[in-house]
Amino acid sequence: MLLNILVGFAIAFFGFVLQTSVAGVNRKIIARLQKRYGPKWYQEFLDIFKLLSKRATSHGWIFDFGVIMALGGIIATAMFMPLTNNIVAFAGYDNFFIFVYLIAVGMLGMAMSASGSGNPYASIGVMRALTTMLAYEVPFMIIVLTIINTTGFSSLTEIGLFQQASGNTWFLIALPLGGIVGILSLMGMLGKKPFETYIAPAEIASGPMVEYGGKQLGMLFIMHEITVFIEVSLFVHLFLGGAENIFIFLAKYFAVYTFVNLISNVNGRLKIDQVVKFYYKWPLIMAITQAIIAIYFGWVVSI
Amino acid sequence: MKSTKFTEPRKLSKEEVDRKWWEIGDFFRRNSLWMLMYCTGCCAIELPPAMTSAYDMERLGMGPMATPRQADILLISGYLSVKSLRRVIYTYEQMSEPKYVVGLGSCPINGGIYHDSHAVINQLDQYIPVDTYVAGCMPNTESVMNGFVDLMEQIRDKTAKGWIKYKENNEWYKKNQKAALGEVIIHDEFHE
Amino acid sequence: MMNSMNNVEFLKGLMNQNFKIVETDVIDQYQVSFVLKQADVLQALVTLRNAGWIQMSYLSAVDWPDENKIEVVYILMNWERPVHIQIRTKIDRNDPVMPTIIHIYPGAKYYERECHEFFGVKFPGNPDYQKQLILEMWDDMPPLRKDFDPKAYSDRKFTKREYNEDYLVLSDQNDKKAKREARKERAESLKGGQKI
Amino acid sequence: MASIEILILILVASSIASYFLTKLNSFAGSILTIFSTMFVFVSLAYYGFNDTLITTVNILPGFTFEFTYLGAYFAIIVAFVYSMVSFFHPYFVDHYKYKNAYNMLFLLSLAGVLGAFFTDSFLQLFFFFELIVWTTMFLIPLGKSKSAAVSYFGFSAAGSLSMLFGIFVMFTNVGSFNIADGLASLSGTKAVLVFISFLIAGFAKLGVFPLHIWLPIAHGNAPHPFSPVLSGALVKLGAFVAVLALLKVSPASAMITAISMPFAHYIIAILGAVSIVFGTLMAIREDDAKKLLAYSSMSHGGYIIVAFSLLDSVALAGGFYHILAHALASAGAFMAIAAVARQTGTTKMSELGGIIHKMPITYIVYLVAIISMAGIPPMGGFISKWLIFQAVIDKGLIFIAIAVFFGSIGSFLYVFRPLAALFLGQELPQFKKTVKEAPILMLIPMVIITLLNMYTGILPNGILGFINKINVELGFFPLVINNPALTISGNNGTLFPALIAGVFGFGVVVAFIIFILLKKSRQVSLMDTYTAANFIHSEELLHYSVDFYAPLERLYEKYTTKMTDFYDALANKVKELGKLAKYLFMSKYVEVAVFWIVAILAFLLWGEL
Repeated sequence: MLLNILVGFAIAFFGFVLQTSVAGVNRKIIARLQKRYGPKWYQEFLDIFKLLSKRATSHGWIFDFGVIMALGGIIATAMFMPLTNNIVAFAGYDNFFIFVYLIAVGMLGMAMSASGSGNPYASIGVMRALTTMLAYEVPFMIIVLTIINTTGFSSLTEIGLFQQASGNTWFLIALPLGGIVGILSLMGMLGKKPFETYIAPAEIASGPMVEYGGKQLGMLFIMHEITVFIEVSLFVHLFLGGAENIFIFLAKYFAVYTFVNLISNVNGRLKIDQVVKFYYKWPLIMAITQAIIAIYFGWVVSI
Repeated sequence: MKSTKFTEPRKLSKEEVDRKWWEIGDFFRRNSLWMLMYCTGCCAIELPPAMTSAYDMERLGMGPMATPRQADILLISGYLSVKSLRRVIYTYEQMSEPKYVVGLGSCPINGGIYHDSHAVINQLDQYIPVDTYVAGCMPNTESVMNGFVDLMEQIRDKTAKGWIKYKENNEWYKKNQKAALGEVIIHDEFHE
Repeated sequence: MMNSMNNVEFLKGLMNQNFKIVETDVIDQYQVSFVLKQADVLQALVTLRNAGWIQMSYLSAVDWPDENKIEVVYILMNWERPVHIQIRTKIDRNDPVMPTIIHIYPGAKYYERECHEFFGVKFPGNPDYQKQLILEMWDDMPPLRKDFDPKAYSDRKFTKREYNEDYLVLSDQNDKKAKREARKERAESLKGGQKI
Repeated sequence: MASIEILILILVASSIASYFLTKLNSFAGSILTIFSTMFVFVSLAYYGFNDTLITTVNILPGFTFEFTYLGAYFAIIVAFVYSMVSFFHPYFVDHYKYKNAYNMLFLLSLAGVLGAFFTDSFLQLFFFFELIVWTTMFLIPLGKSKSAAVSYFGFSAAGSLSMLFGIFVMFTNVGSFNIADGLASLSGTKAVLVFISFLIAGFAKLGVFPLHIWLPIAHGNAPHPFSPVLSGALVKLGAFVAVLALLKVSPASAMITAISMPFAHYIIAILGAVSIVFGTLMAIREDDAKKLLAYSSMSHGGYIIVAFSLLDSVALAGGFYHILAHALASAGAFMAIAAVARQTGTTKMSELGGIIHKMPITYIVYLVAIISMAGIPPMGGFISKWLIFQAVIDKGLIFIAIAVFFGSIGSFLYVFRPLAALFLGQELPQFKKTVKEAPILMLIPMVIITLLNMYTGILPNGILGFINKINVELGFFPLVINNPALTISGNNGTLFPALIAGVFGFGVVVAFIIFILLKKSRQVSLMDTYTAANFIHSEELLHYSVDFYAPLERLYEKYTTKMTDFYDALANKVKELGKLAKYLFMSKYVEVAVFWIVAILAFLLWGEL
């Protein structure tokens, strides 16, 4: 059991390193897209370690406790995440719902800490983050319901293996409407434009993060990187057929994150009620259509 | 000949360990400078070219930030009226340490074209410590970039010590602020 | 336009009929200025408000140190008849007191405070005309009076940077008066909306 | 050795004793309440888990009792909530006008609950039901509003009458009042009638759409210590009746093959789903913390109904576990709010702020309760929601899944609101001096409930083992639990709650180490926040607690009054009918009334004579 925990921690740490590097490379890609030179690929590491080295301000024990709870919850979630079919810390327990709900502990910790700072901008940001979550989660869960219902497993490795066993029929292709919903929901989860309403630096001064500086902000950055790792890996395992080995995982991971990032960089920002209306219109309709087609009629695209 | 015998490694004192850590921290700090831009003056117009594809500030690891808590640099672009000086001081005190101040243009240096105005202060470093000035009315973008590189070198050479000076000579700064502003923090019907 | 000229005529008729106008100045077809006695001002504002000039655009003052007067200016706007009206009245500079108009135009509350802050005009009747509005913790004479010397104030209040003599470029202070004269002349020449 | 009869008699006796004792000394009376409820709970739990409760009747004439695991499970939960809440009595009863009656009625209603869960005959069930309704009806108006009791009584009476109707229909069909035999041998349209009428009773008691109107009114206005009982314990009576109807009656209805569910049960599940969505949306826009929790009770009632109507052993176990988890979570949350209300005198979120600085333990209690309520691990709510999700996904119920997921995410929104508005933020000046942490006797039950919330989330297998007995008793498969390994197997996956909790603990430890190793932060006050460099000196201006979810609320606030409007219109119609009756019968002329009575009698006896 101790070994498993160490493996899990290694996965969480690997996720942090991976996502931080990928994010740095993506900053470079976006810079090239905008005809700029762009920062160093390890810029994100510099940012995080700089923040950790600064002397922060604290607004009382709940402010600190929330940050610890947020980072702890996210590390715990990442520890369950399978990387490939074989590299998984707790085989058999990488249940989909653990990711969705254990991530929520981290989110709750962050929301609590942000509200505990007493800044109204932070509360507005938290409100918007929770509202966005209410928006993107329902269509996403319907698609995941379809996937679990089709495969009969809720374990991520099993879902990945199922897709590999059926001749690499990824659910992105097998459930085409569902794949689109998955990408849209992933953008909402990652807080990418046009759904980055809850960060909105020019409008509500970066929302929940408004009062953080120094080590608390650094820890929240680490938390954010691991969260992105979890969400993108979820997508890889659910829709892209998991990974047989670590290189396939890296390739898929990089492709998904870069694709989403590229889309987001040509978009503006929606208002929060527009976000809710958007997700409860087309993605939800598509998700329900896909679910009815796949579950009740059994029509799944196969190559 | 040197002794090959195992010598006890010299025990580093706490100050030395701290200094080592501080140097490592300085490496990160100078490569990732986040700015809070106080753009009340005309010099702010030089920042868009500095940030976008013409000069691309991001390749130095610099970027704009939303709040003083997250920022490392307080960038004062242009003249400061008495009213905005209060806010600048308040903002500066909210920033997390270490923190640096960069003054753009001639107004923070000596008042510039507003040197005889009743509403504009003349010399910013009387009220908060300034690490780098970029002269010019307005300074062109190259000099703005040059100013930032200067600041990085100062951080490397450990001469960017404005925030320590502010802590050590706090009384002197407070006295100057009081002389120019009366009170820094005001409490009236618009500030309840 | 016929209509707009009619507006000016209508306005002139209205004012001349009710008040003793010291001076009327039709700047152009959209701007008219009346100089009134201090005692008539409130009545004139009431009349104009009833006639449709419902918007109080601005309230300010002009300092005339040579005449020892301060001229209070009210600028009104009517959205039906597009004419800006300036109601001007000169009051004593040593003790400038003007009754408040917040009962006629409630929005004037803040203009009166500003006017008091910058020119020292008192507005009895406005409950908080003495409170600070724009200048925070001001400790000198009202700064827009002509005899206020901003340079002296700045020198006294804000520390100056010390330079070596060699670097200093001293501007000719005497130039300023000539410049001011020239500016005045130019302003005169621009009156009426067209360059002569 | 404990007999149900003895326990009920003890409760009745101590209720009478506490009536007089409270008259002499309210503190002593309340202590008696604590002891008697604790005694009842302990003996129930001990003998109930060991199957050694005695059901023979020696003293009470005409009563018969039967031990079922189902009844025992409900009775233990309810008695637990009662015994925990009774710790609040010493601090609250003095505020009420009839404090002796308060203690007496409290104990009497517990006696009613015990009887209802252990009886084997429907007539007795009805009797105990009425006992509970009448006792609680007099308890509720001791709080803020008298009209709350009216609406509570109205819906409860409708439910009771509907149940009575069902009982009589069943009696004409089967010829027996026995619960087990009676329901099982029902058939044909009579079964449908009984099904519907029992469900109306269950819905009215559980506060499920469309019979939910009384819930926020009664919960919000009930005395502060009674709200946890209402929400955590008494609404579960409705779940009990719903279980009887949904699982024991099999009305003739078409099978929907795609989802392998009877049509009738699917309709009920849809009603449960509507209740989840409706309760969530209403809770999001509520300003009173107690009413917010009341709407959340409605939403959780919807979960319970959905779980029972799926006719799936995993969902069934999830439903039963949800009853426990929600009882604990909602009791914890309501008790925390009650503690705050006692110290500050209000439950409106817009009037409160920064209570955490003075009441940190209450805050932790509330935090753990809402984590469980939102279904986040490692608390009990996660286990039950996971089990329900398993069944919903396995059956492929898309539309119910929308509601279930929506309610689950929506619950983050509404439970976070009291946390932010009431506990966090700037400490308002009016509470700076007066507020302090709740007294120790109030903290004891709150801490116990908090620990249990965690226990149910980390080590659920002991309780799930008991639930398995209920599953078997009701004719379903037991849930697959692996006891030494502490895992639970659902339809499509395995859950290891202890591992999740352990890993979470590990993560928090890692984060804590990172935190403690880094440079110490500078402490600043909550007024020293980023305000775009503006100087703000008063706490209210910085505390954001009014209209928290305004942009979201704006999307649906037009539709929120539809149901209340409907019931208002119905109430008006009933009033008019009453006026007509009054006009006919209560007029000055006795002859007119006699004429109508004779006429109606003649009409009723038309065919008989």
